[in-house]
This record gives sequence, C-alpha cells and structure tokens, in this order.
Amino acid sequence: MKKLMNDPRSFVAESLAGFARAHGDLVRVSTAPTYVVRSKLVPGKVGIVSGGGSGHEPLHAGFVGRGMLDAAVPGEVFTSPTPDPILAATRAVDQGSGVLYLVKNYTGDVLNFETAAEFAAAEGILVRTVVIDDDVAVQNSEFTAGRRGVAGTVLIEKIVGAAAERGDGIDELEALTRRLVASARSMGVAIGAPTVPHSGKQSFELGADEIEFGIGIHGERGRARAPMASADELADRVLEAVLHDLPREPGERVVVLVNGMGATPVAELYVVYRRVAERLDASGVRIARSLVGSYVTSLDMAGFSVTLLTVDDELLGLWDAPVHTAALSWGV
Amino acid sequence: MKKLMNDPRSFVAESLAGFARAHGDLVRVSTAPTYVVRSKLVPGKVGIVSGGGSGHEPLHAGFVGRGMLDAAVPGEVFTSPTPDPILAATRAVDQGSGVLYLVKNYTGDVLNFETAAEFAAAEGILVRTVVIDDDVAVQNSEFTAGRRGVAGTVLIEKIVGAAAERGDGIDELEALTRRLVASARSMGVAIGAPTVPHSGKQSFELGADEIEFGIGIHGERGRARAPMASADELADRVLEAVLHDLPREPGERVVVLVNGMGATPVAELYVVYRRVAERLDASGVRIARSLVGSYVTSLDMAGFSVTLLTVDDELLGLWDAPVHTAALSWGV
Amino acid sequence: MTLDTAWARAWLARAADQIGERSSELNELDRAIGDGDHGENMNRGFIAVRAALDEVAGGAAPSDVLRTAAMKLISSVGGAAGPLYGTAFLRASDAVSGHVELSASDVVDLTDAALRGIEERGHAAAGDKTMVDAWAAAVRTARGAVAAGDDAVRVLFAAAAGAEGGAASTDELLPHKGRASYLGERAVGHRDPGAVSTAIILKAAAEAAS
Amino acid sequence: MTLDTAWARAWLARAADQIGERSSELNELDRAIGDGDHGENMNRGFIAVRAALDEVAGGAAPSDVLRTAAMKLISSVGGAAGPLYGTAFLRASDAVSGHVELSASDVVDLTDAALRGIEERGHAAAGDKTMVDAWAAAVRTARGAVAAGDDAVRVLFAAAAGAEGGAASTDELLPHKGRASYLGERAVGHRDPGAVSTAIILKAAAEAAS
Ligand SMILES: Nc1ncnc2c1ncn2[C@@H]1O[C@H](COP(=O)(O)OP(=O)(O)O)[C@@H](O)[C@H]1O
Ligand SMILES: Nc1ncnc2c1ncn2[C@@H]1O[C@H](COP(=O)(O)OP(=O)(O)O)[C@@H](O)[C@H]1O
Ligand SMILES: [Mg+2]
Ligand SMILES: [Mg+2]
Ligand SMILES: [Mg+2]
Ligand SMILES: [Mg+2]
Repeated sequence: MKKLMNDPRSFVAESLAGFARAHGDLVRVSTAPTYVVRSKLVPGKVGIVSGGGSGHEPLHAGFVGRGMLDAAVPGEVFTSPTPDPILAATRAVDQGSGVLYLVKNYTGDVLNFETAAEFAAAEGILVRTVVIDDDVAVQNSEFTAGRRGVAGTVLIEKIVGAAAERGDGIDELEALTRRLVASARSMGVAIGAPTVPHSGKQSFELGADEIEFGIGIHGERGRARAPMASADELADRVLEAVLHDLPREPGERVVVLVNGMGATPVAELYVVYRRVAERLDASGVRIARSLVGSYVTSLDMAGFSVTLLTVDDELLGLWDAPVHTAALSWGV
Repeated sequence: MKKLMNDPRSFVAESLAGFARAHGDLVRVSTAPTYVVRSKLVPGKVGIVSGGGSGHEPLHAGFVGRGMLDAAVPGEVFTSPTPDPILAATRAVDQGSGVLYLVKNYTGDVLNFETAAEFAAAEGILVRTVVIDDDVAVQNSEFTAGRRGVAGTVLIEKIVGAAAERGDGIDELEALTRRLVASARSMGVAIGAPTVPHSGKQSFELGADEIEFGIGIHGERGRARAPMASADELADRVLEAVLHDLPREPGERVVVLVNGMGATPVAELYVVYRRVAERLDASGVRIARSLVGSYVTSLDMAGFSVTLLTVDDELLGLWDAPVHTAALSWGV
Repeated sequence: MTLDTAWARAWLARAADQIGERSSELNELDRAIGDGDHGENMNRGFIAVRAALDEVAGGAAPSDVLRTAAMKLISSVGGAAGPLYGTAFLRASDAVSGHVELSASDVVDLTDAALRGIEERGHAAAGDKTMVDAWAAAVRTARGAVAAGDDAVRVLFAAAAGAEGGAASTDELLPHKGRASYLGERAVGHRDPGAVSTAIILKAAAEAAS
Repeated sequence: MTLDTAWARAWLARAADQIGERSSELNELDRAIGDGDHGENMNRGFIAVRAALDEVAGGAAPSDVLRTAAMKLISSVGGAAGPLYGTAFLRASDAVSGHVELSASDVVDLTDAALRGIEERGHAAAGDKTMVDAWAAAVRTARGAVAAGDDAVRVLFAAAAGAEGGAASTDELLPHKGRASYLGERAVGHRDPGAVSTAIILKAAAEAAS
C-alpha cells in the first residue's frame, strides 16, 4: 500500500504543518514540543486536553476549537506523546480553573499523561485525568491492559467540551466524563490492514476473503480472524457485541457513531449505518442522534466501528451545542 | 479489495437509505425514481439540481441542503441517471422561478440531463444547464469528449447555491456558474485503483511503485502511468499542471481544494496541502480559503486531486455564506 | 420468415438474451477504455425492454415494438448508451412507422435512421471509435445487399455482418468521443464496447428472422 | 575493567549502537503482537541519550550518567516503553547514587531497583510477558553470581545472560499487560519486544565492561 508522504520520520510533522496552514483560524500549532492549541482560549474556562499517538486523524487535532478541545497532543504514529509536550500544552491552556486530561486507555498514553500530570501539579496546575475505555472487543480484567479507548472518544470529547464551554467546573467535568465513559461502548472490524509509515509493511496480512474482528486502532490484530461477510452480517455482529455490553434500560436513547477506519469510503459506511439503524429499531433502542464518517481512524486501515452512547436530555443538549473545529462543526 | 456491501445491485439504494436515515433533518430521499431533495425548500427560489453516477460520495447528495443544492440525482455506480429521476427531481424543487442543472461534463450526464430538460420544458418548467469541465488532464478539443467535470464541482455547487439562497434569478445564476466554470481547474493522481462493486475487479492494475497521473473519477486510467514519487513531487506536478491552465492575473486569490479520492486518509491530504500552500506562496498566488478532505471521490480509489478556483470579494462572500448539508456545514 | 411484429418481438427478446449472456464481456471491454459498466447498463435496459414487450398491444406494427423498446432504454439504461440507443430505436421506429411487414429497403431505412439519430445525439462520426462505427458499417453492407437484390432477411444478415466488422474495425482506431477519448493513444488496440453491443443487437435481429 | 563513569558512558553508547542496529528487529516483534513501533521508539530515545552523554559533567559518578539517560528516555521515547525505561534508569541511578565504582552487589541493586521501578509503574509482574520478565531473570542470575563470589563484571555478564533467557522465556507466555494482552492466546509463540530490548541493553552493559 502506497502513501502520500515524504520521509516517514517527518510524516507527522508535515501533516500537522498542513493542518496548521489549513486551519489557522481555529488553531495554533506549536512545534518542539509538538501540540495543537485552540486559537481563542476562553478566560477562566477549564482546559480540556487530549492526545495520543498519531495515525487516528482527525482525532485529536481535528477536534480542537470552540466547544470541544482546547489542546491536542499528537505523538509519533501510534506512539503516545512524551510528558514534555503534554506539559507544554497544559501550561498553554490553563486559565487557573484546572485542566482535564481525556486519555484513551493504552499503557503508553496513561503513563505519559500521568507523568505530565505530576510535573504540572508540581507547577501548581490543577490537573484531573479520566481514562476512556469504550472498546468491548477487549475484556476488562486484571489479565489485560484493560479495554481500549477507541471511537467513543470523539463523542465524549464533544460533550465534555460543550460542558466546559458552558462554564462547568473541573469537578463536574470530571464526573460528567466518568459518566460518559460508563455509557459508551464500541467495536470495530478491519477488512484491510493499515501500513505504518516507518515499516512500510501492513500491520497484519489478510487473505482476500478474511477480516479481523474486534480490532483496535493501532493496527494490532483483532480478537479473531473471520471470513469476509456481507455488510449486514458484519454490522449485526458488531452491533450485537456492543449492545450486549452496553448498560441500558428498555427504550434507551443513544447517539450512534458509524466510524470509518481511514480507507473506507463514506458510501460504504452509510450501508452499514442503514443496517445498524434497522437493528436498533428492532431492539427498541431509540436513535437520538447519529454521526457517520471517518473520525477515529487507524492510518489507511479499511473497515468500520460502531459506537453507542446512551444519553439523556442534558447530554443531548450538550451534543447539540455549537462546535467549531476542523472535523466537527455545527451551530456556529 | 473488499467492500462493505451486500448485493452489488443494491449498493446505491442501501447507501442512500442509510444516508436518508442519518440526515432526515436535511433531506428527503425519494426511491423509484431515485433522487434526494432538500427537506425545506425556499418558496420562489431558483432550484439548483445536480447529479450523475454514484461512487463519488459525498458528491452530490452530501451537498443537498441550505445554501447549496436543492436536489441531487444519483445514478447507478459510475452511470449517469436516466431522464426520469432528473425530471422528477426538477418537478420536486421547481418554485416557478426556474431550475438550474449543474452537470459534470460526461457524455452520459450531458445527454440524460439534456433529455430531462426537454421533458421539463414541455411541462413549462424553465430549465437552464451549465456543464462543468475543470479537469486539465484532458485536452479540450474536438478530438475528445472534452474536459471532465471533477472536484471543482463542489466549489461551484457551494458558491452557486449561496447565490441562489441569496435570491439571485436564473439568468444571474447561469452567468455566475459559467464564470465559475471558467475560473476552476483541477488535476488528480491515483496511487491505488478503485473496485467497481458489480465487477469486483480493480479498474486498472497498478504495480507496487506505479501511479496513474491525470486520472478522472470513474476508475478510468489517467493520462499516463508514472513511477510512485514523494508527496511533494506528486503535489508539485499536479499543481504545475493546474496552474499552467488556470486563467489568472499576478497576485490572484484562489480557493484551494485538496481532495481525497476515497481511500486516502486525511493525514496524507494535509501533507499534500502543506506542499501546495508552500508552492502557491512561492508563485505569488494568494490562498483566500482552503478545503482539505474527501469530497469528490471515486469509490475506494487512493490518491488526491488539487483544485484551484480564482475568486474575488463577491465570490468569497458567497463562499463564506452559511451552508448546512451533510458533508459541508458552516455559518449555521 | 417475414419481418413483422412477431419478428420485432423475437428480435428484442433475443437481444435481451444475448446482452444478458455477454454483459460481463461488455463490462470488461468498458473496463479497459471506459468505466466498466456498459454490460450492466445494457443488461438493465434490455431486462426492462423484455418486460415491456407484453405491454405492446396486439395488432401493433413493428414500429410500435421499436418505440416501446426506445422508451424503456431511455428510462433504464442511463449513461451515454441509454440516450443514444433510445434515440436510435425511436428514429428506427419512425423510419418504418406503421409498416406491417418490413421490406428490404425498410431494413436499410431502419438502420440508417438509427445511425443518423446516434450521430446527431452524440455528435460523433464514423471513425471516432464508438457504436457509430458498427451502425455505419451495417448500413453500408445492407445497402450493398439491397443493390444485389437480396430479400429483407438477407439484407438483415448483411447488416449484422457489417456491424460485426464495424465493431472489429474499432480496435485500431484512436477514440474521439466518449470516455475512451480521455485515454487517447492508450485506447488503441482495444475494441469499443458500444460497437460490440450494437453488433450483438443486430445479430439478434437477423437470427430472429431465420 | 572497573564499572566507573567511563564504563557507564560506554554502556549507553554501546546500547545506542545495538538498539540502532536491531531496531527493525524490534519493530517486527512489536508488529506481531503490538503496534510495530518499539524499535522506532527505543532508537529515537537512545539517539537522544547518546547526544546527552557529552553534557554529563566531568567527574560525574555512574549514577549521574544513568540519571541523564533516564531523563532523555522519558522525554524522547514515548509509548509505554518511555516511562518504563525512564523509571528504570532513574531508580537504577538512585540505587547506586554517588558510588564512584560499582561493586558486585551494586550491580544487583542497580538491576533490582530498575525491576521494581518498572513493576510499580506498569503494575506488571514476572510472567506477564513484558520487559519485567527480562529484568527479573537478570536480577536472579546476578544474585546467583554474587553468591558464587563473582566480581562485578562477571555479575554483569550473568545479568545479561539472565535477561537474554528471560526474554526467550516470554515466547510461550500468555500476555497480561501491554498491547499484546489484547491478542490473548494469539500472542503465544511470539517474543515480547520490550524484553528483547532489555536484553540488548544489559548485554551492552556487560560488553562495555570487558
Ligand atoms: N458521443 C458519442 N457518440 C456515439 N457513441 C458514444 C458516444 N459516447 C459514448 N458512446 C458509446 O457509448 C459506449 C459507452 O456506453 P456506457 O459505458 O454504457 O456509458 P458510459 O460511458 O456513460 O459509462 C461507448 O463504448 C461508445 O460506443
Ligand atoms: N504494563 C507494562 N509493564 C511492563 N512493561 C510493559 C507494560 N506495557 C508494555 N510494556 C512493555 O513495553 C513494550 C512495548 O513498548 P512500545 O512498543 O515502545 O510502546 P507501545 O506499546 O506504547 O507502542 C512491550 O513489549 C512490553 O515489554
Ligand atoms: Mg506505540
Ligand atoms: Mg458509466
Ligand atoms: Mg461505461
Ligand atoms: Mg509498540
């Protein structure tokens, strides 16, 4: 698989440079250390910071802006950023009301944000961290690193960002985020493997009729290899796994995200969404809002994930609140 | 290359069904005949209708809504729609002020929209048609079907849609569209071939280090086969061809679109945009606005195209005007 | 057999069979120099035509059958081929309007009218590497057969043979119309899919008469 | 040779060489059960460490060299390995703080401190199929060597051999930590990349002493 790139080692920096040039109205991009910060910060607002390895674009830089993130800290491809840029971004956004870290649950991300938080605390910046782990493909037990943070992250960043914009304090925001994490579940399928720039090799080899079921977003293989199936069968199996794990009451309302993994055209995602919506109707789950597109990707992996987030009126209000970022924009 | 689909023959219909379900607030989707119409039509407004073969999503259905298209008519994959659905869409949007067809320059699209226009005229509906041909990869001579309509279409649909929303009459809109067509130039490169659903085969075979230079959006091979090169080299060659053909004065302002072909992640598109912006700076062309993403695709083809549209203050005002569609949304 | 309404129905039914059987061949030809859908498009159209044949009133003339086919092709084929074949069958219908049984010269008029309709609609001429090359060759050979005093069925066979040769002649041509023209030199050596579908359709016409 | 500051510099310089040479091997191991970047990450880190070695003041103790390395690893490796190796070298530095020349037991204290640091930071234990398995084996064999009365350099070689064996022992283990744990059974039969990088680093320590 070929890529539009120059030197693999400069891929992240060059992509960010283009991003900065295209969205100078929304963000400012710092290099050395590398982080993306909202151009107009709101005095007194709690800072919302996320980050992690690159290769998941538009996550996270594409969600920096009004009503969502104040800063994003992109690491190398699939590699958590080190504490320095996280700390620099923390300083850049802190308005004296504290900074909330939204961290996807990967050992590297957790440890580096943890270290950054210690440094920030030493400087007197109030930092809280919530770890996101919405991927039901991994069992949550002490025999694993725990469930991964995947596409549910974008839904959580949107809603928490809206609450911060509304003026919520750091305690409410932390509580809200934990509640959202408890209400979000995702599962993904790969029909084509991604290629990591520096290796030039596909992360795994798939036969012409094979897929990987229950994949994450770092090119790791999934829970199991399976034969290729129709869009409806794949959608059914993914949705079933998500519904099985989603805490909910009868007639629950949800925000649905059908997310593309990077190389899957939106026309195919709509075929999947059609089926997901039909199945949710059948199982008495009400779709309050939906999002269909490639928001949390894994380089040029082909496939999709389905995320369900249970919501109430307050969360829907926050979902509908104005957002103005490179990758998500409405109400403004 | 695998696809998320069921029966290839139902691919377009199922994708549209998902689209309709996801965007019921913006559009209504008619089946038999198949067209997508804006849910809230504006009384007295000139209707803006576009369409063509499917496989270019989000074009055109993703651009139906406030400030852009009133209706889109999707045909089968890579196949122009027949006159019937075009006529049905025309009736659906006509407010007595006439309907403007925006047609990409392909024999099939031109002939079918032409036939529909004759039928509409027979019913007393005032129809005007402007053919879009921004692709500089094809020479405009009587020895070809003429330049193709490609990614420039989205820029034109946005600006013409804004002018119609503003209340312009059909004569002004037709004149504006012709002016935009004369000011838009595009060129594309494929680094991976698309697969047409019903054939299941790639449209062309590319070696591991080969690309197709000067491709269209229907999986046709390009102007020439070339060796794979760095993102910067590819960007330079594409931009050079576009600039060479773009009518402009020194210090001209442009809207730049770096468009993904369907399977190319946005992170790679930003690498290309970065270079395009640098080269434009160097050649004294001023970037007034930019758009980076997959807007006019060719199924799951990998690659990109670059479009430049020369603009003045009036056109920029129309570009910035509110738009609220599935794939393009701002100012609302 | 005489070229009456029964023949016209048999022609289109047979054309539908043949197009169906060879649709992937047509897709392949179109994949090489177009966008790979010509077989799909024609097959979709002729399935609709076949279904409509029953609707044609009893006591109808061959021209009525051709008109029905034209309407169905226009409304179901799409792409470039839809309007072109639609126009071809409309003009063919007009050319033999009301004739209960087609004569040798009617066969020439029918194919010639179809050819002119396509040329006008598509602004193409013989030599542009399109279906026009098949139709033009068909008209030429049909005229020759009439001059040689052949009967209507023989003339129809001549037309079919001409179309076959016309399609083959597109191999070496440089395309000037349709998607193939985007490829220029790269299309040389490939046969035009529309010219082949024309040959299939005219072959069906002749076989339906024997 | 004695395990003094010159040795500590030589160790890290040699580790940087070895990690550089074997980074694609580490990427491959990580591609099988992780995300394919461990070689990249470690190489980026040790390039930074090498550059920083010159900054270390003359007359510094081995512990100063280890502390500098720790800081560079934390600030340049990223991923899971960055904080883990950073902590390991910080604790190792504390364990021999100020000692001008390391004794046989210092070698045990150094590796043991590194091991405990990683265990605490990563909440991992021996048998979880991580770098802990390499460090734990290194500490065991080093202790054995001390008990056998070996000198510091011999103990260091014992530690390196232990790490090598510990890394090999991860092949058959079921992963309980890190990305490999997502694969469960599918990771069995693959060697843990972090355990291998640990073996590389301790091997460099021994070679630097001979
Ligand atoms: N301008 C034209 N005049 C005559 N025939 C044409 C013209 N353009 C295309 N064709 C014919 O149409 C055929 C392609 O039909 P089809 O593939 O169904 O439509 P599309 O090109 O829209 O996909 C070509 O092989 C050619 O024979
Ligand atoms: N919780 C943990 N405790 C100890 N070591 C760990 C832990 N998680 C991961 N590792 C080690 O880190 C290595 C992976 O490092 P690396 O690939 O650089 O980071 P990442 O997994 O973030 O890509 C694994 O091979 C393993 O040895
Ligand atoms: Mg990593
Ligand atoms: Mg077509
Ligand atoms: Mg075609
Ligand atoms: Mg790794």
